Amino acid sequence: MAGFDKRVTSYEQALEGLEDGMTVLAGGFGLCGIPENLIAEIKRKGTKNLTVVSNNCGVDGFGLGLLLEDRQIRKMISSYVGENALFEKQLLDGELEVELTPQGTLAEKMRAGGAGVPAFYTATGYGTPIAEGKEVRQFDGRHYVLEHAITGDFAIVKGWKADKYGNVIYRHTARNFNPLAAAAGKITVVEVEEIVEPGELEPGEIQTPGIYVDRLICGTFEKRIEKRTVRD
Amino acid sequence: MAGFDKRVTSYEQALEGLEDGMTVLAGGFGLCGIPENLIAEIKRKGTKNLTVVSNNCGVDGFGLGLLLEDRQIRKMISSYVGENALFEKQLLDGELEVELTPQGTLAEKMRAGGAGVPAFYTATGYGTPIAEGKEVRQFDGRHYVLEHAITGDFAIVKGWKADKYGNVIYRHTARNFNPLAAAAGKITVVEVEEIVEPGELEPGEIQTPGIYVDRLICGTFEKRIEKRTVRD
Amino acid sequence: MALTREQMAQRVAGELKDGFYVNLGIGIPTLVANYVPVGMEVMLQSENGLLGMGPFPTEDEIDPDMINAGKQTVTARIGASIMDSAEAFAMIRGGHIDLTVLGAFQVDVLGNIASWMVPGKLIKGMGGAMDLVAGAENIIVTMTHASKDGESKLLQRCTLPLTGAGCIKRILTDLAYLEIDQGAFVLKERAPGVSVGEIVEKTAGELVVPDHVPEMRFA
Amino acid sequence: MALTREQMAQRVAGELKDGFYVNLGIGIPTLVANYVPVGMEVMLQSENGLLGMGPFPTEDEIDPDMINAGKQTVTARIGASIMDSAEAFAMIRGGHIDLTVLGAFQVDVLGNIASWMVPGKLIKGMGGAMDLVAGAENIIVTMTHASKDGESKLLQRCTLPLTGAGCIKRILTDLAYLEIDQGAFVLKERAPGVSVGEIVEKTAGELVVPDHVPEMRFA
Repeated sequence: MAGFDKRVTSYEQALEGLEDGMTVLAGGFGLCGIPENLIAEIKRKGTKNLTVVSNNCGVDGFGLGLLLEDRQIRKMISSYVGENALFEKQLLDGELEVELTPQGTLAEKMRAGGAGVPAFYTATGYGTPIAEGKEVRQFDGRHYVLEHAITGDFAIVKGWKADKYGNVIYRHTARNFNPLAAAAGKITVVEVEEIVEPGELEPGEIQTPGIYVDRLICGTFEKRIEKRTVRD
Repeated sequence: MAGFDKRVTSYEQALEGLEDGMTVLAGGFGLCGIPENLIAEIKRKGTKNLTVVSNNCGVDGFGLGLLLEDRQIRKMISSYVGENALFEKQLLDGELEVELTPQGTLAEKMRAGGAGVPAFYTATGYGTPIAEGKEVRQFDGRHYVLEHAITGDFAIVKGWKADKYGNVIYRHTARNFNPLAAAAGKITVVEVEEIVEPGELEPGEIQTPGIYVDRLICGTFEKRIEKRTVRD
Repeated sequence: MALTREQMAQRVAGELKDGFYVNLGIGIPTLVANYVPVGMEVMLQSENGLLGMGPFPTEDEIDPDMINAGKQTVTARIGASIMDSAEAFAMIRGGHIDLTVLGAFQVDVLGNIASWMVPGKLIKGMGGAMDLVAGAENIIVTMTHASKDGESKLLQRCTLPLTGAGCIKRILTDLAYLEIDQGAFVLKERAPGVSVGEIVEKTAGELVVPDHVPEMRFA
Repeated sequence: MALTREQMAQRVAGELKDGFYVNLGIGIPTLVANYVPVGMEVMLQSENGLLGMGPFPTEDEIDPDMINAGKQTVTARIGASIMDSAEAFAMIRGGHIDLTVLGAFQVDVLGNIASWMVPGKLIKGMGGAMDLVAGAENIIVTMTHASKDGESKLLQRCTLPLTGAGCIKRILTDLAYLEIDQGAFVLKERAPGVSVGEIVEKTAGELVVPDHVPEMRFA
C-alpha cells in the first residue's frame, strides 16, 4: 500500500528538496485558501531567491507576505499584488521583480502547465502593455495574444479534506487556484484540514485526483479574513 | 424566478430552433452517458445535413447510429467511429464525411470552445497524418501542433441530476464529454434522470454550472451497455 | 445635478434583464446589486470562483472560505455554484456572462478602456479586469465624467495604459449615458438637470449630440 | 519458444513499480493487470475518465454508467477518482502517467509508432492512442515480432501512417525485449528458447546485439 500513501508526518518532510532559486506555485486568492503552514515552513527553512506564482502576495506579516520579510522572494508572478507595505518598498527598491499577469490568463497558464498544453491564445490583454513582445494573431477576425504555460518545481496547495491517496476536495471559494497549482507542480505538496478514511470521498466528487499529489499533510489553520463584511 | 428556470416540458421544445446544416455537439463515450432521448428527437424531427461532434457515432439502431438511418448526418468529428455497419457503408459510399480527431485533442478542442480559447498547441498527432496542413511549432525543443477550438450551434448533453437553474451533476464515467459539450454549445440542452429541488445540490459539487445550460428536461433512459463484461 | 453613486447604480440596473448572469466590479458597480428591479432575478458572478453570490453574511454566517473577488466575506444564494479560478474565467473568456459593469479611469471613442494603472504611481495589478473586458459581450463602464480637477475621462484616445482595446460600447457617467458608435461618443441620456452644454464641455473625445437628448428617469 | 500473450503481459508487469499510475491499452496490455506482483500496488487509468479502475463487476454490480476506455463494464477501486475526458487527457498530455502499455502494427528505429490505420482498410479511428503516445513519459509497446505472414514489425522506417513520432523507447515482442537507442533497436532480452539468430532474422530495422543477451525469466 506504501506506493500510494502520500502522507508525510512533518512540514519539514513536506518541503524536502525545496532549494534556492526554485519556482513555487501557490494556491489561494487573497488570504482565502492559502497554504499558510507550508508558507510558514518556507520562511522557517529560509529558502531564498524564489520565483513565486500566486494571484496575490498575502499581506504584511501573513501568508506570502511572510516571505518578503527575509527577502526570500526574487520574483512574483501575480495579477494583483495588493495592499502590502513591505511589498511596495521592495518593489520600489528594485529588490523584487513582478510579472503582472491578468488573473484569468494566470489561471489558464497554470491549467495549461498541468495539462501539457505549452501555449494557447487568449483575447485578454490584446492592445495593452501585457501583450508587448508577445505574438498576436487573428482568429475569425478577432485579435488574440499567445500565452505560455506555467509549471513549478513545487506547488503548495491548501485543501479541505483528502484521503491518503492524495485525492483532495476544497471548501467553498477556497478552491480558487489550488487545483490548478496542484496539477502544475513537479512536486505537489498539499496541506488539508482533515485526512479521511479511504473510500470516504466519492470518486466523482474528487477535485484534485491523487495522481497530481506527491505529499500530503494535515495541519491547523488560522484562516485570517482580509475584508470582514457583514449585513445587519 | 422565470429567468433562471431552464426547464422545458417536451423534447420538441428542447430542440426548438435546431435546423438543417447546423453543428451539434453530443456528450457521451460509446453508449455511456449519451443523450439518447435528444438523439431520438432529432431523428423524429428529421433535421438533415448535420455536422455532429461526438467521440463515437453510437451503434446500429441506437444512439447517434439512429441518425445514420435517414442520412441526417453529413459530417462526423470523432476519434473512433466504431463498429457500425451503416456507418461503414455511408462512409464508403461517400455520403458521410469523417474528420478523425484524437480523443484528447477532441476533448481539449471542446473545452477550448467553451472557455474562449480559439486555439492551443498540443504534442498529440505531431508527425502523423493528423498534423498535415496544420501549423507545427517548437516549444522547449519539442514539436507541437496548433489545434482550433470547437463550438456548436447546439449541444446535447446527458446529466444525472439537475436543479431548475440548470446546475448539473453527472454519474460516474457517464460524465466523459458531457460537461465539455455543455460549455461549448451556443444553445445547450441537457436531459437528466432527475430534477431536484433548488439547494439540494451543493454549490461546490456542481459539475456544469447553470450558466452553460439553456434548456433542461427530465427523461427516462435505456442506458444500453455496449460491452457487458463480468467477473465470476 | 450630477448623479450620486446610488443613482448611477440605479440607472445601470435599468439595463439588467431577468435571467442575466452579471459580473459587477468593485465600487459603484457593486451597488448595482441593490437596485435589481422587483420581480427580476439576476445571478452575480465573482471571478474568484462563485456564480450566484448572495448578500454579505450575518456575524454567525461569516466563513473565511467564502469570499468574493473583492475579498469580502459573502454568502452563496440558492442556485449558486462554485468552481476553480480557471473555470470561473473560462466562463468569462468564453462569453457566457451577459453583462459586466466596471469602473475606469478613461474611455475613448474607439472603445478602448484604461482602468488599472497610472504610471508613476505604484502598480497594484489588473486582477481580473483585462479578462473581463476581453471576455464579456456586453460591458457598461461607470465613472465620473471628469476627474476632480475637471479633466474629461471621455477622450479621443486614452492616455493611460489600456486594460482592453475596442471593447467598450456603453458608458454611464454622473452626467450622462453614452454609447460608442463609429468612432464617436453618442449622447443618449443626460442626468436630470444637467445641460447638454455641460456634457459637451466635459467630453474631450468626439461627441455626437442628437436633436433630442432625454433626461434619465428614476422611479 | 515465442511468448504467449500471458507471458508477454507477465514480462511487461516486471516493469511496474509500486505506486505507478498506468494506462493499459486494449489487448495484451490489458492482461498486464493480472500480473501485478504481490505486495505492489498500481493505479490504472482509463482515458474516458476513470483513475483507479477495479476488476470487472459481478452480475449484481454491473452499471452502464461505469465503463472503461474499451467500453467494458468495470468497477472503481478504493482511492479512485472520476473526471471528465478533458481532465483525463490533461493527466495524459501533462505527463502525469508513469507508464503506458499499448499495442502496435509497426515500430521503427526512430521510435515512431504506427498503430491505428491500415490504408485501404476501413478506418475506425485512433481513439486516445495518439494522445497517449504523445503524453506518456514512459511507453512500452507490446506486439508480435512479425506478422502472421512473417513480415517484421520492427522496421527501419514505419510504412503505415504514424500514431506518434519519436516517442517509443521500449518494445516487448513475443520473441524479445528491446530498447531503442541512437537510431537502432538494442536487443536486451530474448524469450526462453528463442535464438538471437531468429530475432535478427525477424528484425528489419537496424539491430544492435550485445555480446550477452540474457533469456527472460518467469517466476
